[in-house]
Amino acid sequence: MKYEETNKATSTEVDAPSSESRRGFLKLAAISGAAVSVTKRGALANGEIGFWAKDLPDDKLIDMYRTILKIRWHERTQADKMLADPSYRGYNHFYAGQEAVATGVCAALRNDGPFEQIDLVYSSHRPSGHAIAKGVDIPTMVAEMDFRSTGMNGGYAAEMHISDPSVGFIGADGMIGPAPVIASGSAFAFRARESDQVAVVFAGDGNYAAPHFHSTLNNAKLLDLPLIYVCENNLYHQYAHYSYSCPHKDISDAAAAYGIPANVVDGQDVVQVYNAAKTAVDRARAGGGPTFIEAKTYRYYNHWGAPGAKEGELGAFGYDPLAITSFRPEREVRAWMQRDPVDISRKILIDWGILDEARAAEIETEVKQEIASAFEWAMQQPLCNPEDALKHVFAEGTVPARQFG
Amino acid sequence: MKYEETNKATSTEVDAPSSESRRGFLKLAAISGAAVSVTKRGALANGEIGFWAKDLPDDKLIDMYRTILKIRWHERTQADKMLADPSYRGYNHFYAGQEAVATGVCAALRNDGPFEQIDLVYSSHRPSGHAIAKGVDIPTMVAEMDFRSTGMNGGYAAEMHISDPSVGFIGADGMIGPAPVIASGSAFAFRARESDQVAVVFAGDGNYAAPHFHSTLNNAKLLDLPLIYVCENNLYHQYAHYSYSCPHKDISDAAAAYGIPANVVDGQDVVQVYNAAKTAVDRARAGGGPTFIEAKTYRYYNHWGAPGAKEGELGAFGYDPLAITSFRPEREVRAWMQRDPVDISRKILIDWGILDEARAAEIETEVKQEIASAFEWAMQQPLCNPEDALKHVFAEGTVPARQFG
Amino acid sequence: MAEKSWMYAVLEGVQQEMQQDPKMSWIFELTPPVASNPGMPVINLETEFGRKRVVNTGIDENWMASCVLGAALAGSKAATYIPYQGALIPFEVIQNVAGKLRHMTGGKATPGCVWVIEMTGQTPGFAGQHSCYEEDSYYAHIPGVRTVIPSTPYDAKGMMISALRSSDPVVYLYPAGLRTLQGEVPDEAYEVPLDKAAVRQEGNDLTIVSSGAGMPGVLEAAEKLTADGMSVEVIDLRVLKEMDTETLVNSVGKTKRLLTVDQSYYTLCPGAEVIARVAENVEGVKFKRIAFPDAPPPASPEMFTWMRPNAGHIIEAAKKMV
Amino acid sequence: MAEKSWMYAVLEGVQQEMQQDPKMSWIFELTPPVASNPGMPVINLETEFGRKRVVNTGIDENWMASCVLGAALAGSKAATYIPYQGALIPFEVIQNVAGKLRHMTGGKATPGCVWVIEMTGQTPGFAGQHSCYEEDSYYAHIPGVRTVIPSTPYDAKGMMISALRSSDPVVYLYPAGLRTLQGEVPDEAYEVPLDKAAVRQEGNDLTIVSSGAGMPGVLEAAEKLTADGMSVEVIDLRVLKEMDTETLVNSVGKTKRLLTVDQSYYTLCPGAEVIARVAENVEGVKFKRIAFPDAPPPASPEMFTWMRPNAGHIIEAAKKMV
Ligand SMILES: Cc1ncc(C[n+]2csc(CCOP(=O)(O)OP(=O)(O)O)c2C)c(N)n1
Ligand SMILES: Cc1ncc(C[n+]2csc(CCOP(=O)(O)OP(=O)(O)O)c2C)c(N)n1
Ligand SMILES: [Mg+2]
Ligand SMILES: [Mg+2]
Repeated sequence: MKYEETNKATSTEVDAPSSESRRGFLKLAAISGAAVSVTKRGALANGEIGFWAKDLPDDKLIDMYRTILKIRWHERTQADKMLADPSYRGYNHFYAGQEAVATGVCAALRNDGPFEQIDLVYSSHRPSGHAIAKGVDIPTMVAEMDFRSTGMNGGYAAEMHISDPSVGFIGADGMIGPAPVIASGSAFAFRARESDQVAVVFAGDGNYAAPHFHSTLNNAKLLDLPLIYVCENNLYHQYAHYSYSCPHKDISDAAAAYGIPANVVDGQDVVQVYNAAKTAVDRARAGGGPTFIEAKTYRYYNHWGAPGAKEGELGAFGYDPLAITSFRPEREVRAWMQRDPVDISRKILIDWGILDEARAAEIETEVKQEIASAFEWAMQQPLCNPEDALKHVFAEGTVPARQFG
Repeated sequence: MKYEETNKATSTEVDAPSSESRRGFLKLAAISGAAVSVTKRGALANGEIGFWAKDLPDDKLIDMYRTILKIRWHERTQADKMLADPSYRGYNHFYAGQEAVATGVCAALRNDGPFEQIDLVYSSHRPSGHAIAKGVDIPTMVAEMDFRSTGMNGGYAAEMHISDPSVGFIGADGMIGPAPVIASGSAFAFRARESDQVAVVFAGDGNYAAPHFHSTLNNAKLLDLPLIYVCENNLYHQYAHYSYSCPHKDISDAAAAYGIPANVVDGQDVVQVYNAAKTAVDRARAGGGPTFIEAKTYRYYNHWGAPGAKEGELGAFGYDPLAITSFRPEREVRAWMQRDPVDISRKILIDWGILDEARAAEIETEVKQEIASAFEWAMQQPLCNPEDALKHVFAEGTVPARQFG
Repeated sequence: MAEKSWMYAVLEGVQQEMQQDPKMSWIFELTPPVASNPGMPVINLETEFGRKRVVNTGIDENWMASCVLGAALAGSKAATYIPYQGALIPFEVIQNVAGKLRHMTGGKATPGCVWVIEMTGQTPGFAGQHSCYEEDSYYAHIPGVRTVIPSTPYDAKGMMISALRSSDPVVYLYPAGLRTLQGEVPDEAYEVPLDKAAVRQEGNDLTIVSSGAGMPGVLEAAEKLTADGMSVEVIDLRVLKEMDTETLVNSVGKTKRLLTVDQSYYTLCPGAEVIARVAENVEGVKFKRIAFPDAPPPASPEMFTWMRPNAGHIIEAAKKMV
Repeated sequence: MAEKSWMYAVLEGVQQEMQQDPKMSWIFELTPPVASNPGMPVINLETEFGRKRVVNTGIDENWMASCVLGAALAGSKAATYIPYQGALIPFEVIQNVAGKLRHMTGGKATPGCVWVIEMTGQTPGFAGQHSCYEEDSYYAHIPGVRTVIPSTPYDAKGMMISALRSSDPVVYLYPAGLRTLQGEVPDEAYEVPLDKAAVRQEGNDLTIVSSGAGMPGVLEAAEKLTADGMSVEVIDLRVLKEMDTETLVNSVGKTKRLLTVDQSYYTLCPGAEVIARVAENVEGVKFKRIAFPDAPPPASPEMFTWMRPNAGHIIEAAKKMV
C-alpha cells in the first residue's frame, strides 16, 4: 500500500492543513511534498484545532530537528561501520525513515526529573531511535551496542535490550507482544498511586496480531489507564506485509473498536506526530484514559542489520535472501524516501522562519560530529569481564558457575 | 443490565417479528412474554428474511423442543441428586436457562455421518447442554459425571472434560481462552482439505477478555475460516458482571470490528437462535468465512454446582459466600425466568399448530422418564480400576507408576 | 500470636504491607481478597484499600502478571493472585521477560513483584486443567525469579512479606490444598527468608525432602516412622529457586539415604534436582524418589487416589531403604 | 543417500509426508519453509503445496500452536514452526490442553500434531529473549507430549517423519545452532523411533550424556579423551519424554561414572533427571553435571563465551572423574 492511498482513506474527518504552512499563521507557503494531516477521531472542543506546535518555543522546535538528525546519523554511522569495519561487532534494527515518530512523541513527554515524575517509554526490538528521542546518553548507548563494559547496560543488553530508566526509557524488548501489556502495568501503577505520569509504548504493525494487543487495549479502556499506544505502521513485519496479519487498512480502527480515541497520523511529519501525542498526553494526565496513535511510516533499511545497504548511502535495496512470501518492492522504498522526516522537519523550520538553510546545515554538521565522537569514545571502552556474567541475576550477589561441572 | 435494555440497544437494524407469530403465517397470536428478534448486522439478500425455521418439518421442530427438555431435566434430576443423595459424587456447571442456545445452534449442524463429514462443536466448562444438543448418549454421559468406568470417557473426564468425537462433540474445556483458538484450528483444517464442514465454539462472556479472543477472530477473518463463534452472554463470569471485563454493551461489536458478520440474538428463543445459526452455517459451508453470534441469555443456577438451590425447585437464589465484588440480584434471576426457553419453545409449537398442550406435556413426561432411566442405569455402573490411571497418556501403552518410590 | 488459617495468614501479610506502602496494589480475577478467622477481624482488601489499588479484572492472567511487572518497573509494588486454571498462562512473561530483565539491562531494571500462583487442590473428582501436578518445576527452572512454596501458615505469612519486600520478582506458589491448614501465626509483620530450607525434624537414618503440598504426607509418615523407631530427618525445601543445597548436602552427608517426595510429575520434579545436587556432592548415598506418575490426574476418585503419593507410600519406601 | 544439511533434511521429511497426505498442512510466521542443498532440488513447501495448506501468519505463536492441535482434533495432520523468541508463548496450550486431552477424555481425543520449537542459536552477541537455555526442561516435564531433540541430520529427518506419523502430540525441539550441520541422509522417507536414546560411542570408564546442541561439544571432547586413552561412552538422549532409562542405567551400570552436559540452565536441566534416574537404579556411581549457569545469557561475547559449556569444560571434568 502506498502512502497516498492510506492518507486518502483516513482523512475523512478533520482536514487539518499541513504543518509546514501552519505555525503562527505567519506564512502560507505551499511546499511540494507536504502531507495532509489527519486526525481521524476525537472531536476537538471549543474551536481547539489540536495544532499544539503553534505554542512551541523555537529552541524546542530546533531540538526536535536535532533529535531527528541524531537518530539518523547514529544509524548511518553505525551502518557504515558494519559495512566497512570487519572488527566492529555491533548491530542494529535500523529506524531510519521513522525518526519523526519517536521524536514527535517524546517531545510531548516529561523526560527529566525524579523517577517518580517522569513519563515512561517502552520500546520494541527497534529501540535506538526511541532511546535517543527519550534522551539516553548516546556515547554509552553506542558502547553498549558494541558490548563494552562501560556501555549503558554494562554489555549485557546489546541493541535489543537497552534500557535507561533514569530518563524514563524503560527499554527495548526482544519480544513481539509483551511490551504493550507491561506498559499498561506501569500506567496501572500511575493510576493506583494517583500520579499524573504517562506510559507510552511503541509497537510495530506486527504487534497487532499478537494476542497481547487485545489485553492491552481492553484493560487500558476498562481501567482508563494513562497509556499511549504508538503503533508504528511501517507496513511490514519482518518480510511480510501487514495485510498478512491484519484485516484492517488502518490498525487504529481496531483500537477505536474498544472506544479508545484513535488517530492516524503522518509519521514522516514530526509536527503532526507531536500534535497527536500532545493531545494524548494531556488527556492521559487529566485522567481521560488511553489513546492510540497509528503513525504511517516506513523503514529505509531491511528488518535487521545492513544487508542490501552500501557504505555512505542511505537505505537498503533488493535484499531477498529467503524466497520471502512477499517482499517489499524497491520502488516502494524509493517512493517513501521522497518524504523523508529529516527533509520535512528541516523545511518546516525554514518555512516557519526559525532557521535558515545555512544554520540547518550547521546543526547537521554539529550532530554528525557529536555522533562521530560518540563512536570514537565507545570504541575505546573496555570489553567485559567474563565472570561478571554471574552478576545481576538477582538484586544481590552472584549465582554459581555451573559450566565447569 | 436487564434483558429489555439489551434488546432495545440491539434491535437497530432488522426488526424481525417474533418467532411465535411467524411460521407459515398461519396465526398471528400476540403472546405475552414474546421477544423481539434482532439480527444486528448482515444484510439479507433478495428479500430473504433469514427466517429459516419456516422450512423446518414438524418432527425437527419437535426434536428441538425435546432437546431443550432433555437438557433441562438432566439438570433438574442431577441437581436434586446433588441436594438429596449424599452418596452421589457428580457435579455440574448447570446450563438451565440457556438451553435454547445449544439447541438452536446444533439443530443447524450436521450431526451424523462419518467423522470426516460432520460438524464439530467445541464446548466450555459448562458442557452438558452443548453435549446433549450435539447428540451424545445421555446415559453414558450421566455415568461419566459420576466417575463410572463405563462412562462416556471411562471416568477420566467427569463433567468439565467430557468428549464424544463420534457425534462431533469435541468436548468440554476446563480453560477460559484456548477452546476458541483450537476450534479455529479445526476450521483451518476443513479449509485446507477443502471440506464443507463447520466448526462451532460455544464460549461465555468471560472469554471475551482472554487474549485468545483476538487471535481467534483475527485469524478466522484473515483466513476466512468456517468457524461459528457462539458467545453465550449470560451476563456473568463466575460472580462478576461482564462489564468488569468488557467495555462493550454487545460483545458482538468487538467481533464486528474485525469485519466478521456479527449478530445479537435472543438466546431464550430457540427459533431465533436456529435462524442465526443456519445463516452462519450456510455462509461457512459456501466458503464465506466466520460468523459471530452473541446470544443474550442467563443461567438459573450459580456458577458451579447447586448452592442456593432447593430440591424440586428450579434455579438458585441468594448464595453469596465470598463477599463477592458484585453479586447478581435475585430479582434479575426471577425476571429472566419469566422468559424461560422451555416455555417459549413449547408456546411456539402450540402456536404454530404443531402440538397441543396435551402432547407437549406428554413429551415432557417421556423425557423425564428417559432421564430418570439414564440416571438409574448410570448409578449401577462399575467404578474405575485404579491402575487404569496409567493408560491413555499416549496412544499406546501405559506409563510407569511413580507414587511408590 | 494466634491460631490462624494459611489463607488468613497470607492475606494478613498482604494487608500489613499495603498499609505500609500506599503505592502497593493487588490484582485478582475470581477470588476476592477476603479472609476471616475466628476471633479476628475480617480482612477485605477491596473495601479497605479501594478499587484503584485492589482491582477485579477479566479472565486474562497474562495481563494480570504483566501488569504487576509493569507496576514494578514504574516503581510501585504490586502482586497478583493467579487461580490454578491460569497457572501457566503468564508463564512466558515471567520466564522470558521478568526473569531476564535485571540481568539483560545490566542491573538497571527493577522487576520486583509477586505472582501468587495457585496450585490446584489436588483432590479427587477433578481432572485435566483442574488438578495439576507441575507448576513447581516449570517455575523453578527460570533464572532471575525466586520461586518459593511455603507449607505452613507461619511460613506462608512470613514468606509473603519477604516476597513483597524483595527487589526480585517472586513466584509464590500457593498449594490450594493447604489453604485451610491452621497454625500459630504472629499478628505483627515478620519475614521468613527466601533462600533457606527448613529442617522440620532431625534424624540420622534417612533424609526425606519435600515441599508444599507434599509436606503433610511426609510429616504424617515421619511421625509413624519415628514411632516405629526410625530416625528420620525431614527437610521442607520451601524455596525451589535458589535451592538451598547446603542444608540438603549436610543432611544427606549424615544420613546417607535420601527419599524425595513430590506432588509433581515424576520427570523433572523438584526431587530430581534434589537428588542430582546431592549425588554431585555426597558419595555412597542410597536414593529413592516418590512422585506423581507422568500422567495427568484423572477425575475418577478411585484412579486419582491410587496415584497420589501419600503417607503410606512414604512409609513403605522408607522402610525399604533403612 | 547424500550429504545434506540438517535444515534440508528436516524439510525433506516434511515434504515427503505432505506429498503422501493431502490433508496435511504447515504453519509458519517468519521463516518460509524453503531449503536448498548443493546438487538437490530446492524445497519450497509454500509453492509446492499452495497457500491453503502452507500458511504464513501473523506473530501469534499461540494461535499457530493451537491451530495445529485443532487440526489434529478434526482429523488432519498439521505442524508448525515456532521461532525461538516465541518458544514458550504456546506453552500453556501444549502443557495444559494438548498433553492432557487424550487422557482426560479416556482416550477419545486424537491430539497428534507437531510443534517444531526452535531453540536459539546460542551464539554470542545476543541476550535475553534471543538466546535461551531452557525450553528442553519446560517441555520435558509435560506428560502426554513426546518431547524429542535430535542432534544429527539423519535423526532430524527420521524423527520428523516419525513425529508426523505419530498419533501423539510431539514437541520437536530444533536447536538452531545445528541447522547447518551436514551429514549423510537417505533420500527416501524413514523413521527414527521417538523413545530411544542413541549410544554414539561405546566405552567403559565414563558415561557422558547430553542432547541436542550439547552434542557437538560432547563428541569433540570424547574424541580428544579417547585419543588420550580414556574409554568414554557417549549417549545422545534424543528423547526427553519418555526418557530412555534403560540405556542410561545399562551404561552407567558398566562405567559407574556419569557426567551430564546440557545447554540448559543448571537447575532442573535434563541432566538432573538423568542423574536422578541413574541414582535411583545404580549404586556406587560418581556423578558430575555441566550446564549453563542459572543466569540469562548476556550479550557480551566475552561474558557469554565464558559461560557456555564447551568441549574444554567437558574434558577437564571427565579427567577429574576418571
Ligand atoms: C513473540 C515473538 N515472535 C517472533 C519474534 C521475531 N520478530 C522480531 S521483530 C519481528 C517483526 C516485527 O514487526 P513489527 O512489529 O511490524 O516491527 P518492525 O520490525 O516493522 O519495526 C519479529 C517477527 C519476536 N521477537 N517475538
Ligand atoms: C484461564 C482460566 N482462568 C480462570 C478459569 C476459572 N473459570 C472457570 S469458569 C470461569 C467463568 C467463565 O465465565 P463465562 O465465560 O462467562 O462462562 P459462564 O460460566 O458464564 O458460562 C472462570 C473464570 C479458567 N477456567 N480458565
Ligand atoms: Mg512493521
Ligand atoms: Mg458468563
